[in-house]
Amino acid sequence: MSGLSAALLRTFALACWAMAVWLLLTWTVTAEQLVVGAIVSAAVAVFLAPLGPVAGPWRLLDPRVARRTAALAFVAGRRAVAANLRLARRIWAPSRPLRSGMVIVPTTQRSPLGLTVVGLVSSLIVDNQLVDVDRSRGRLLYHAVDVPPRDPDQARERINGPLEAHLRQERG
Amino acid sequence: MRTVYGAIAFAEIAIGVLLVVRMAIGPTVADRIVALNTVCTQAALSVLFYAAYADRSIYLDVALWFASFSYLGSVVFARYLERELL
Amino acid sequence: MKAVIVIALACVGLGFSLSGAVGILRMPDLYCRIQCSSKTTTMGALPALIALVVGEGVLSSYASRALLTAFLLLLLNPASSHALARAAYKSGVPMWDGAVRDEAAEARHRREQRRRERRRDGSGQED
Amino acid sequence: MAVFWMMDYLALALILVCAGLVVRLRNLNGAVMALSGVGAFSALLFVVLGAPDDAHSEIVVGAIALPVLYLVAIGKARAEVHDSGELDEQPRTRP
Repeated sequence: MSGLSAALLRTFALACWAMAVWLLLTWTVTAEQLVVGAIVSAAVAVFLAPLGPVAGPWRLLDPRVARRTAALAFVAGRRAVAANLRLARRIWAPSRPLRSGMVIVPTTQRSPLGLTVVGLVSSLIVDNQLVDVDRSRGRLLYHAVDVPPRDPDQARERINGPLEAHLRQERG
Repeated sequence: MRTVYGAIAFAEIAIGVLLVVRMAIGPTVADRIVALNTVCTQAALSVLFYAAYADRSIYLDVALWFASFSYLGSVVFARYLERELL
Repeated sequence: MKAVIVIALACVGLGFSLSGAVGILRMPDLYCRIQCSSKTTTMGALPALIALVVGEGVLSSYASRALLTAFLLLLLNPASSHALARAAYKSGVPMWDGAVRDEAAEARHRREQRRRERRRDGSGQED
Repeated sequence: MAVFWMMDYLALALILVCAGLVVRLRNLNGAVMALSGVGAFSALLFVVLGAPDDAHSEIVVGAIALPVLYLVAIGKARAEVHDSGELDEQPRTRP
């Protein structure tokens, strides 16, 4: 019984996301559009529900989760702007030393969601680009434009530490 | 205001000239894929602004297709580079 | 007033897009070029999209498509550049001569050395 | 109207440059990437000329599907070439 209700909840969460995408795509609020959108998103949700667990949109209503997501977005945005300015200066002035290289950085995340968020967000911050992942040992291989010092803790502090500080609390 | 949109659209796609140069001289295939991916991003932005210039909101869908299919294309080409496509 | 904000934001976006393209032209090796390609996405596309939203109003269909495009670019472009960098690294595209260090190659080298030593020790014990 | 003509000619010039690259590049995979560039720029040209539906199909077919088919064909053509050397040698049979 609980399996059935969990599957229904998962389908409903997917239907909510699909409905949001439908609204953004059509951007017309008439009764026909809403009914067709509901039918289409329900069908999409039924077909996609067996693929895996889904976090519903109501997770963002939880103030703890919302605060941590906002903090993560804020930290990532600030670091992205700073790193962008650094990289732009490095592009326009080629005399600046370009110390690029591959760095192995430890991570505390093990779940697929945590690894994905860390990889995507730290690749958005343009000083470093995720190249490879070792999931079992929790190592990330980065290509960094400005290579951090050889100590793994300092490298982690420079590349993905500030992001994981918010993620770890979210995982509880 | 519409002229501003048109100028922005033209400037976004004029950046593509530099990327075509990289596509011509890129030593490896991966360089060309990078240039192609960036061309698709610039084309998506240019189409968005061109839609605002021409005042036709039907053009906006093409930008979404550019954004999503540049991802698909570069992933498929990357799989080819890894020799896992065949 | 709105036109000024639109022009300012679009100039920021265009400037970063231009510097990303120049970086793709000038950077010495493939991995740095991939970094510049991500850069045009984050700082080049987002201000331009915000400019479109400001110019056309938050509740227009332009704003919804701009939101979807920003979502797609932010979500998919790091993934595609990761796939590209991984494919290039696995198929052996070299870094440039001035690259400082390659810890993955060092780890691979250490592993090879350990295996060779173990094999030598094993053969020595057999004798 | 000026913006229309400028974007028209710029997209046309970029298509021509990419098409020239397809012909001139020695590297086969690089030529396929330039072909994909032709598809992307011609989709942009279709949008400028006012045919977004053609632009959709051009993105899917011209920028992704056709280059991938070319890549598969190039990979298969390269995989099966072997030189048997002597003329009277027994030809190698495929597995």
